[in-house]
Amino acid sequence: MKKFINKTDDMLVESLSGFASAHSDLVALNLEPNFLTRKQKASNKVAIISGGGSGHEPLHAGYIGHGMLDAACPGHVFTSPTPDQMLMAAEAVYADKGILFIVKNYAGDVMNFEMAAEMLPFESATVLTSDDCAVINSTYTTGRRGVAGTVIVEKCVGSLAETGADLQACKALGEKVNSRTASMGVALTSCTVPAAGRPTFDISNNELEMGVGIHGEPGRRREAMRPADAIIQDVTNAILEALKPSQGNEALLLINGFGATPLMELYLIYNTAAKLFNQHGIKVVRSLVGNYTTALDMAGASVTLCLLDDEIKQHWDSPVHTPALRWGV
Amino acid sequence: MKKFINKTDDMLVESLSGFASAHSDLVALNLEPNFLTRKQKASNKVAIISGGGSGHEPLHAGYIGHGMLDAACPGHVFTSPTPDQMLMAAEAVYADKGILFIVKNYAGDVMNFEMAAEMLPFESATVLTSDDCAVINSTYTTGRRGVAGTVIVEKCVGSLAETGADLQACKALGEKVNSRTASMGVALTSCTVPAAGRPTFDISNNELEMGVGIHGEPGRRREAMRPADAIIQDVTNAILEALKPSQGNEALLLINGFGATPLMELYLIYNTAAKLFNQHGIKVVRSLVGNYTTALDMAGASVTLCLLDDEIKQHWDSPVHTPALRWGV
Amino acid sequence: MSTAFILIAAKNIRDTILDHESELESLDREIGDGDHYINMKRGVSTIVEMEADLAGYPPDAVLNKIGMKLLSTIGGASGPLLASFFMGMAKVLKEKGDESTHTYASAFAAGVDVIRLRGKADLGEKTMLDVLIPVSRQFTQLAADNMPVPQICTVLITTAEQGMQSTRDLIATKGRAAGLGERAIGHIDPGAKSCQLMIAAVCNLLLEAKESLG
Amino acid sequence: MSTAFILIAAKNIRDTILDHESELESLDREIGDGDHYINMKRGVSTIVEMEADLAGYPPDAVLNKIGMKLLSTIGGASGPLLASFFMGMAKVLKEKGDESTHTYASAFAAGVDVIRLRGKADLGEKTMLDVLIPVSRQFTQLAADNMPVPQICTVLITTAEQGMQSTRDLIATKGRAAGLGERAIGHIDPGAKSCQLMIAAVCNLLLEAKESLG
Ligand SMILES: Nc1ncnc2c1ncn2[C@@H]1O[C@H](COP(=O)(O)OP(=O)(O)O)[C@@H](O)[C@H]1O
Ligand SMILES: Nc1ncnc2c1ncn2[C@@H]1O[C@H](COP(=O)(O)OP(=O)(O)O)[C@@H](O)[C@H]1O
Ligand SMILES: [Mg+2]
Ligand SMILES: [Mg+2]
Ligand SMILES: [Mg+2]
Ligand SMILES: [Mg+2]
Repeated sequence: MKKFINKTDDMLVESLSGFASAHSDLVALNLEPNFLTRKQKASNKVAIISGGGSGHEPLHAGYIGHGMLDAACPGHVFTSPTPDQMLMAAEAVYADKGILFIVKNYAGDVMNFEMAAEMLPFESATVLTSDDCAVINSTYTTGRRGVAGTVIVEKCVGSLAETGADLQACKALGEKVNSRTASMGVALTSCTVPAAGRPTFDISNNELEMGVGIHGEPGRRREAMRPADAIIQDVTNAILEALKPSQGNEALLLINGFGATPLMELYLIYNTAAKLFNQHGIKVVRSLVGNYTTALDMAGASVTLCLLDDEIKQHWDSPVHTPALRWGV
Repeated sequence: MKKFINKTDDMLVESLSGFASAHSDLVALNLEPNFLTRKQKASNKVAIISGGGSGHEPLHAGYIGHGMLDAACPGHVFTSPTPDQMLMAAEAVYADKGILFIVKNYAGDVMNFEMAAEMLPFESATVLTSDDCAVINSTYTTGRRGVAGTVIVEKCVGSLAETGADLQACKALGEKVNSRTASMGVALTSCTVPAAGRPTFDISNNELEMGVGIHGEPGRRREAMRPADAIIQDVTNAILEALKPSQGNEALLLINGFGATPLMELYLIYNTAAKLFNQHGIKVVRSLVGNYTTALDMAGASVTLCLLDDEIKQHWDSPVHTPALRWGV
Repeated sequence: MSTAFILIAAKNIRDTILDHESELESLDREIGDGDHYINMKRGVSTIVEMEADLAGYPPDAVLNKIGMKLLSTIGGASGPLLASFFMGMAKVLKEKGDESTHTYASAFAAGVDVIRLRGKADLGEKTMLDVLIPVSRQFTQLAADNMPVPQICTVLITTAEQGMQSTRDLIATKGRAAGLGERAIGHIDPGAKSCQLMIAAVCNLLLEAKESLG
Repeated sequence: MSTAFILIAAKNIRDTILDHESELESLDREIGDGDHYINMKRGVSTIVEMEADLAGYPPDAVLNKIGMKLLSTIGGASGPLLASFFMGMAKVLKEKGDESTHTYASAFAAGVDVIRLRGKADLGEKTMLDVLIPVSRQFTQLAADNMPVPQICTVLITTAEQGMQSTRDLIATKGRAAGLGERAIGHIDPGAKSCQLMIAAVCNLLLEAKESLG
């Protein structure tokens, strides 16, 4: 394992400190328990809090700011944060209209946020994101995992909250966006959890993991390396199967890098994915290409399609001012 | 080599097509010869054109748009573009006030842009960027290489050009920014040029390349892997030696990922670098952390410091609207 | 079971977990995300560091404090579950107000029930419950039979081991491995392994000490 | 040297470059950026593909078109330099209007001079010029001595080889290796290698063909 770190135990705090200092105009950092909030506390709105294991940067702290999150609770690498973080963060950003937690659907995250919600002295609601369609819904699963589509949920819900909408409306929009969003990822290499010091999984030089999770969880299958077009065709097919869009549906296409895949390849993937969706009658009218929900140093990428309607489009387009997403301001 | 590609020969065009289609609101792509321009041609301003080998994305095409470049000419991977590209791009974006080429200081880029400038039917000037202080200026060198500091030059010059400033003023600002900017990079792994199919250099699991170039060119020395603080101390010292800043100097600190280094590590580097510069009396008042000038899939990062004055600060802060840098709009 | 015993047991648990670093790490890398060992290590080490703060309290308060601390140190799926377990145990101990083997058996069962509720999971889903539920049932039965503590311990060590081994051939339907389908087969669940280790650590300590629960 | 000969030579050059893929690639990986082989391949392949378009033109026009084409296909440092070389040669051929060995020698020298100007480089800087300058000097001398073409070719093959080898022990002061200082020592310059290969390809063809330049 070669990484820019000092001690694995200090890595998270050092990285959070760097983040907070690089973006000191936008965010403030609290340590022990660890959470980040907007620099300027918002007033009279639903406070949106997300969080999860670290290693997915810029998720979630990178999305703190006007039009998106009020706070984020980073856990250790790939480990869900603990309820004390959520409680303190909620205390810091509560703005008289309740707390909305946006939580990726993993047992650990769900339970920790659930316990926080139970202890919370404020009204709260939770949106679980579960856009990863690699996990086929069946009797064998507790449901799908939350992956890159979470960014779209956070953006739209954040936008709605800014208008003064109430907790239930925010939750409803989050669930709508989540239900219209599907993602699937492909890994070319494993990630390496710093504290573990070695790759999470072994993968040979001519294999790929189809449907990999953002923690390196195994996906649908291990298979032989193929040309990008063939790989992406399987990915877009899985997404189409999950979403069953109708002809002429407008969509947002997000090509997300897992951390070690260069932009040049991500744009190549975009090119293929956009063409394939287009062949299925989908109009890609919004795009996002880059590292938005990473898996440490994994080489790989995911494709996310979100079926737009006027409401979602409006909230996607509205101004946002965060370290990792910014427009209109 | 595992990459998301179909055929290495098609990779560049497929990636450019994806880029142009993902950002069709901002840029337009011409193929054969390959160049990209703003979607909306600007009028009555110096047209800023940059370019260079591909593989450094988002440099340069990612910086096309209001407040930055008018056009970019992408060469093959790590290979400078050819004069016909610059000539056609200039023709497309010429806006009555001359053409300014921003060129990274590599023999190939310099010569190709020079030949284009000689053939150009318009008035033109060139700013050579040479911020890489890994290459110690001595009788042995033709000068330093242009690396991530190029982004800062492009941002500031682009801003000035937007005000209607003339060619010489734009060139002068570019040269000023360049002279106040120094960078140094560290590689933990090599990059792999797709057409070559294997890593440009061999590096063992406990080594790093100090002062590496953005094409994988050897740097100052190969050395044993060390904690991040120790590595970054050498880097910041080299930068301080190159810039010799005075106490209290305000600065922009850019931590640039080479393509395969996660944001979590880049922020950790930021944390260390900012502290070290601060200890030398430098006030870091502007920051940029992310993949801005990459080296394909290289794991590694560079630190860039730009000594600000009021003029540079103003042009850095001014609105910019490009695929890869956006604020104020 | 005195507070002093709990504190010694905490050390034993920590040592056992640390001794099984590579095994726990591998298991979670195979069908999870690779952090289970680190999560457990963080939790059990913190408890041992709390020793001085816990020493003055009765067992139920100690277990409750351990639960609270685990809740804010482990994280992940195992954090809230193990925390719930200790808090659930503490509640029964406090209510019953005695320290008989029966009380410990029902406290253990209550702890397991909180895990079931929190995790919405049951036997056969390839989780820590495949160790905890059989152990709890066995414990309740043997306590009802008034079997002496050392014998109970010997049986529970085996029950835990069998439960842990049983996860190998299961398809996971809860937790991070739930997405894997058939691919989870052949791998032991990391949480089941660490629970088996912790149970063995405590039982072995009791066997050595020949100390009774009552 | 007829247009027909130039077109055959272009094929020979392409084949030679393609035959040395791994060597050229390695050299530029060692002290450059690894693209020199690909750049050269792109250039020489395109020229061969142009065959039909070139066939009807006199040698000077053909060389000029080759130069123009290389300029827009090779890129990098070698592109404008090699392009300049052919355009420089073409200019002299056109001016002199004859195809004597002397004319070719001075055309070659003119081509090399354009490279020097364009690259602001000279002998001993670890570039292609360490092959081209000695070859050009030798060629001029031998042409002045009226040595027959086959003998000239034999000598030039050796001169090019020596020039190429000489770059091994040089510190680079131009081009991408210029930043390396001492670390460039021990590596042959890729541009020098490809120039040596191209010169050898043409000379060998002339030797085989026993065809005179004049
Ligand atoms: N719903 C659940 N009920 C019971 N145990 C569970 C549940 N979900 C996960 N677990 C247990 O948690 C273990 C994983 O813990 P850990 O790796 O620390 O957390 P995470 O899965 O969040 O990375 C699993 O091996 C399993 O035994
Ligand atoms: N200034 C120069 N003068 C002469 N030759 C040069 C000069 N700069 C570079 N070269 C030659 O170009 C070769 C490199 O070509 P190539 O790899 O195709 O381009 P790049 O260096 O741009 O990647 C070097 O090996 C050297 O022979
Ligand atoms: Mg985890
Ligand atoms: Mg090159
Ligand atoms: Mg885990
Ligand atoms: Mg090269």
